[in-house]
Amino acid sequence: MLILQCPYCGIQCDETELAPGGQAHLKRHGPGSSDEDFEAYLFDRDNPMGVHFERWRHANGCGKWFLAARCTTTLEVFGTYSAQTTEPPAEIADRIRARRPNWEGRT
Amino acid sequence: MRRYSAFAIAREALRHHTGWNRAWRSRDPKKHYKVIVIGAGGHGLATAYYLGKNYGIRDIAVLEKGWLGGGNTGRNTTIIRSNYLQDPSAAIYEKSRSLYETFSQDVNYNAMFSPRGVLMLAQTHHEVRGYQRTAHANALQGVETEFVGPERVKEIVPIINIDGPRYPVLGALWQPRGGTARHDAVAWGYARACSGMGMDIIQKCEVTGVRSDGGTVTGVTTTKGDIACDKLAIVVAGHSGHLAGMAGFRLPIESVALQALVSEPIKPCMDCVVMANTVHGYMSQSDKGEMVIGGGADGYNNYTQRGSFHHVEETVRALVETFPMISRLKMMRQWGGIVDMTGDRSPIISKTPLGNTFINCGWGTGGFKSIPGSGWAMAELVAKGEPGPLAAEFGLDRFREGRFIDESVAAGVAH
Amino acid sequence: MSHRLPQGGRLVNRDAPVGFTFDSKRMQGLEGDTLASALLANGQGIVNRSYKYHRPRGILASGPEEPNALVGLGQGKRFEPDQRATTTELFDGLSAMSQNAWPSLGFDAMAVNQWFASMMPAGFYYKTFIWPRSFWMHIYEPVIREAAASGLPPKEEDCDTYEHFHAFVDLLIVGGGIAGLQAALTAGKSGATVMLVEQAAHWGGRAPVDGAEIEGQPAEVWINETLQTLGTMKNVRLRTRCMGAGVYDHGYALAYERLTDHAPEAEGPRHRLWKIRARQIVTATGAIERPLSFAGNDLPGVMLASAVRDYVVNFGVAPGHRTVIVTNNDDAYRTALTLIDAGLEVPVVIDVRDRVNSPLAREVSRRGVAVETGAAVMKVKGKKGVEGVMLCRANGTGGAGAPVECDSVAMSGGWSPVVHLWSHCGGKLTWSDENAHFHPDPNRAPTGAEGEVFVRTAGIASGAMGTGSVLQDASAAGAAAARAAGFTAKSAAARAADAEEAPMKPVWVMPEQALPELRSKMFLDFQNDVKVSDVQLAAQEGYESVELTKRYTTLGMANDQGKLSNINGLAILAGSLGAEIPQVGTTTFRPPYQPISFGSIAGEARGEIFQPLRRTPMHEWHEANGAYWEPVGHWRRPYCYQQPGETIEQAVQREVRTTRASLGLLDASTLGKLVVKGPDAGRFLDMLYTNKMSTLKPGRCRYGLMCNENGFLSDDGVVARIDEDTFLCHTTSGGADRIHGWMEDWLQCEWWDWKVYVANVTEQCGQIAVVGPNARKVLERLGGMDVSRQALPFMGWADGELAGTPVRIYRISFSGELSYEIAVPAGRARALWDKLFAAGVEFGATAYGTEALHIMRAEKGFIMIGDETDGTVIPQDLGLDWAISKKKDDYLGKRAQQRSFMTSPDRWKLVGLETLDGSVLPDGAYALGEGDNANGQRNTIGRVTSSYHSPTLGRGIAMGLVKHGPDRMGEVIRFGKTDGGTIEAKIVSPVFYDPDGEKQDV
Amino acid sequence: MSDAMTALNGASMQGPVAAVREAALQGMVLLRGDLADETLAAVVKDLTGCDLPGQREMVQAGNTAVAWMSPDELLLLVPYEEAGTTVASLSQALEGVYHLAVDVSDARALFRISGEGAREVLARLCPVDLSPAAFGPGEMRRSRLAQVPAAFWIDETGTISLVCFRSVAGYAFGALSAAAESGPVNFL
Repeated sequence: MLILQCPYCGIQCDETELAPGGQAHLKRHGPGSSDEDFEAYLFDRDNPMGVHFERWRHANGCGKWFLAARCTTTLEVFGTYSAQTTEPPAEIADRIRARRPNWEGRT
Repeated sequence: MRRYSAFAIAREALRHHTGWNRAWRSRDPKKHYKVIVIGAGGHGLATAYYLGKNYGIRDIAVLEKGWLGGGNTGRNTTIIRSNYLQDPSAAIYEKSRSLYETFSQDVNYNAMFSPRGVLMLAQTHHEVRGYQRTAHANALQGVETEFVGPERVKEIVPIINIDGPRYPVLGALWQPRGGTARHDAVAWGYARACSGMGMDIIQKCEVTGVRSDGGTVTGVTTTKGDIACDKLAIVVAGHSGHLAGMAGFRLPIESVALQALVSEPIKPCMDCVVMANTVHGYMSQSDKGEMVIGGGADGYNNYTQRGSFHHVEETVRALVETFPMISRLKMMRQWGGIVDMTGDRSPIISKTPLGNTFINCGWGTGGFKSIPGSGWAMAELVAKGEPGPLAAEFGLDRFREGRFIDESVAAGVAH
Repeated sequence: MSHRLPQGGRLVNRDAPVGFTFDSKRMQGLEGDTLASALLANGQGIVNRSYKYHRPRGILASGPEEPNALVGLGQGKRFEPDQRATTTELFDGLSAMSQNAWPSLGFDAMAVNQWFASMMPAGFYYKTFIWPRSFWMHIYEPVIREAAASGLPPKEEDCDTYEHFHAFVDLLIVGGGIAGLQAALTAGKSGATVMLVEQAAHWGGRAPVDGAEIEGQPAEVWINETLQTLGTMKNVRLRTRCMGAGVYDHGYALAYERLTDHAPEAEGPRHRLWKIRARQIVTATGAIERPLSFAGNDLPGVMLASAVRDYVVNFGVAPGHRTVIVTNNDDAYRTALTLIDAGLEVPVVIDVRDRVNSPLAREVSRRGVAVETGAAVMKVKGKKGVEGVMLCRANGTGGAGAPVECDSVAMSGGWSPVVHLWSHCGGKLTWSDENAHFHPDPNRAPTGAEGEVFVRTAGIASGAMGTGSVLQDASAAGAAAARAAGFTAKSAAARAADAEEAPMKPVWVMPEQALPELRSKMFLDFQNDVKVSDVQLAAQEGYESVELTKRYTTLGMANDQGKLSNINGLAILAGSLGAEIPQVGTTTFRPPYQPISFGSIAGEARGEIFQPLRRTPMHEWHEANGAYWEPVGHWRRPYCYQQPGETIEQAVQREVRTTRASLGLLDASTLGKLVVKGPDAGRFLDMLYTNKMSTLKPGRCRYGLMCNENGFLSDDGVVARIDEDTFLCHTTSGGADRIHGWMEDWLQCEWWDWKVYVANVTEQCGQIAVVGPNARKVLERLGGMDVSRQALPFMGWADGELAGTPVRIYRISFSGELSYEIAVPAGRARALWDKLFAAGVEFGATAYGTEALHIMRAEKGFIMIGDETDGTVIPQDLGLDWAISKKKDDYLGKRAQQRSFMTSPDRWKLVGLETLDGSVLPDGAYALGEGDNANGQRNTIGRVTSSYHSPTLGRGIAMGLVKHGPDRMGEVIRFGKTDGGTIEAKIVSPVFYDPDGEKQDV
Repeated sequence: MSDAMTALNGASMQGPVAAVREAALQGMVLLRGDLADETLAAVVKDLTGCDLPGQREMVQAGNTAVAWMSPDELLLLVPYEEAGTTVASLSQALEGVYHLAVDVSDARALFRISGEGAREVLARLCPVDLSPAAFGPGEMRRSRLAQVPAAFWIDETGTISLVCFRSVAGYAFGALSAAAESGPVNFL
């Protein structure tokens, strides 16, 4: 039963106040994109045993989407951050490296 | 290999069962095998078994990082059915179901397949129409199903509450030859049979790398040393993405936790499997008497084999409403398994970008019921290098073409 | 023979007798008894029969680890199977039934199984019952199912209620023994909020029974003082009858409070399930004594030494007159002393250790009890109860053995810490050779959201054995947890000494060289009848992993989940494999620690509040007017309104006819309504809909389609442009929340620089569709605004008033008739609905439900999301190309629709279908193609998506998707029926009624 | 506005230590916009007499109040009759300022939970720390009530006000009543 802090309203959310939204930082490919890129956009997913970036919506709360960096094997949370970004912020990356020295960064 | 029978037991009883030999041989890996199967779960062992039985390939090693059948094969709710909507699904699940019918005799190991019937409740008008459609499809697919009314439902499962205040039972899709089997025994039976054919089943042997040359697989590196092979079959359920990474390709898969639980054992009170998809819960009773219960999967990637309790809560809530008599029964044990979910929630049985390397994964919540059929189709793919009719539609290429096999379109969710 | 002692019993009130029945036999116990102690006091030796061999079984333990004494408790609406006698508090009128015995406990027919025991070794059922095939399900399995399990299924519906409670604390401490109390005391002083839970009805755990001394006084004194101190602390909460059931990720824990099990008639919920979020969890869960493995160790009268002590000290009950004690450690000597003090006989203490010279042993000898060292029990004599034991040397095969008369045996194989809660969330264990048990490894503790350690153990649960060490360890754990939770705490433990004890000697089989004869009578798992020989067989056959052994033999898989059998079992396994116990490892510990009721998990969600039920403002009217309900999501919508004597079909046909002929009213309030506003609103909707919405003129409406990124149709509805930068989007019923989330997703996560705000105003307005040739007339009767064709043309909308009520009216039609959809503030919707009906009387107005709605839209060839679409259908399949803008270079789903499979000419496309004889096509039927596919399945070329009897046309009409359908107008194709037959239908236009749309645009 | 009705017509129940009743019609206006914008702050102050609330805060002034719902969303509580005019004046005053104001008075149901057991009634149904230390007057908390979204606040007298969607008013009242039926837990 996860607890994630909503970066928008500051609440330490119980998992049941949230709705999971899958992998974060996907780049949308629309008309004009190659079949490969479009397939990757819809279906190719990171599925790491370890650090993962994902989307959550504070559905039973302020209604905002936010992003989280989490470990899929220990469920440790490295931090949550705004959805209005294409890359994890530096402080999140630093916190991950501090706790997972051999993390190779996002694949 | 000594045959199992009542007479064998009687004979052994006289000498305190000291004469039984190992169900499967244990040995260190050879340097080379014709085929290496990674994963000694039901699907991996079935693949090896049918490679031997249908194609005479017996120079096979089945590598298992943990213990035999220790993944989802030993953690599921043992439901076997084939009342699927789409042709490709119905074909492979029905093949599987029919192989289960004769499993115990084929491998001389009693897996207790028990076609006691599977009942999928329709509790909204939309579900009624969905299941009527499935019944029509099944009629043309050679899958024996029938849409039955509430009275018949009550006949089949007297403990069910067909006129609950919220979701009265409007009918159900009934598959009389669906049922359950003893999950561990499926893995054990295949393992014993494979061993009997001279294959090596090597436990506590973790694959740490896939070796290739010029785009074609040459072998694997493991915690028990390097092993060469001509062909490689990856059949590792929840860890498929991980293994695919080693082989240098990616999969349209996410791994999530799926939970199940059992009640304390009680005397028989329910003779078939009941699935209530509107309210998200399903239940059957094991031969030991436990009510075996499952529900929905977590919505986030998770490798812990622990799920979130609110899913258990939602499931139990639904079943207490559907079967009021279980309210005073007690949950004895809950657990989780890792299931891999594909983009269309249907499995992948496919060639891969790496030559002579094949993958079988993405069974999601349908893993156990498909074991024999999956093994049968995978064996054909590995042996011939090309998919046969059963596997043809389950290739990786379908995601690029948008040619999905979507079962969620029938009112039911797959379990 | 067990009986009540003339004095003693710290937990019972001798002045308060309590009447109860067991197997319908009237018995008497005392207030404070457990059902188990009361049964013993009444001399009830046999309480159950075992699963497999139906051997007679008696009470073995005194707590939750009890494997034998499971009874059916209560009756009727309060009947509950598998209730543990040892954790059931006695109450007046309690009625218990033994399980698994027929006709009676004393004589059980199935006991013949024992004669065939040798035919039923571990996993025997995997090796037989194979032929003939059909026999498994029809002959063998039913017998096995009947024989297995013991509890009876409840027959009636539970009459009790249950509830949940969410608690947030700094520390959750599980276990109210001296360790838990000490930990709570230390942590409490730090100011941290502490919740201390104890599964039993009383505090203090074993210490008082074991005669522990704290601060120089009997433990009981310290326990009471500590409880008083804790009681005065504002930040500490104490709860008894509340079991720590499970530990989950991120500090989540479940506690199971049994509020009225001890007083079933009391007011209020029966169980309360606590959902706790704790910064830190301390498990002070104590330890469980292990049985010893000797032949006949399962006979009634053989009991754990600590349990014997409990019954004497706590309840003043003697398990026997003459008790032989067999042990591998010092603790059992306390039982000897307790029995002697109670005036009972102890003929001999049988100790496997070669020499014992400890204060406890010396004291026992001083009291004149023979102590046989290096000795063992070869077997227990007796059929339905202990009649004596055969004494033999511990090493060796046992030989003949020397008889010792006795009527009960107290055994002790050493103590195993209760590590369940520690292990639930990933805590690892380490093996102690000194105590021959697994205990938590503090270096591999469960970690929480921050990667921090969040579970600690206290006292014996940590592996600390003496009273002094227990208090030290517990205080340290309490302090450490408080500090980890952000408080300043320092450990200060109560003073106590560790009793001087000689080392224990792990012995897993007794005697060590016992032959198969004996080994097949040594029980490991009492409930599942798993014996030493079974585990050895599993190893021999290659089921070497502890998980495989467990599954093959069913060791530890019964109600007690192996609390007594696990360690003994895997020690035997290790022995058989020639491995060390730590190498073999343990099976996984899973929640709950003890079984918890399903009722408590469901909580308040029963009956009417099982799930949210969404009601429209007109719900009561529908209810009062014969509505036959249809669940749509969580909404309830009338499927139709049955008038007296009408069938559902008749009602539906009437509603359609009346509406088409004159006037019908539909409660359309469930339609989703989303306000989309901002400078970029038009641009945004152009991306969400396949059509172009930015060109829509204020005051006008347009039907739009939404697809997901996979190209599939996901929702549809009418969009009205309110002003330059404001739109109102209608969604399908129940689609509002989904589409609202969908819009927010794109605005927040993809186009966050676009200036668009969305608000879900679905429930602000009730919506009433006034439909039929007389629709305009009835609105004019109400008056207030101009609803003429000129003022309010088809596909237009206007704000105004009807009969003094502010409304917004949309001229849109889903039926093909003249139609006004009136949006009115929800609080006033019912009033307007009533007014419309009053005014509609002269036109014979009818209310109509969802089925009439469906029929009328089908007559018009309008698609329905969920009927014509199923998540695999793209707009192009439905001939909706006119609603797909060619001008836009992008919209959600556009790229997907360019993939090869989506552009294939062979996709099934929407057509109308008519049977030749006017009958109704079966809904969901498939159109037959030529021959079979490679898997032997009949080829299909299409399917029916909607099918109705049209009252307007007086025959069956259907819509369907057919391969090349639109090019095959007039062709006749065949559909399969579930009975194997076929039915023919002609391909026609999907628009069956008023193809030119004259009726709606008047 | 004579014929306007609440969802449950003022249903109420009295439990051993807490009472639940549906409140009378309450004007509610949802305002989305840039909360850092001075004009917006000024307009809100001018209309309601309330300063802009900070994160999760609720500011009260006589019979009006303003609650922080999300970083770009406020809920204005005004007399039911004034909701319409409030929206109108907002739109007028914020002409040219990027915002959204809608009347949601009829889209909601409002309950009052009173009595010493009020906090424990909610604690049975919401995954929220309702201890006085964690939740007090001046905070607007959004969460779930059993299976539906809800928002609630507590006043100085310990009475809790809870808002949910109108369509689930019956469910919410049922769940609150079930919780209020049972006695004190003596935990909070």
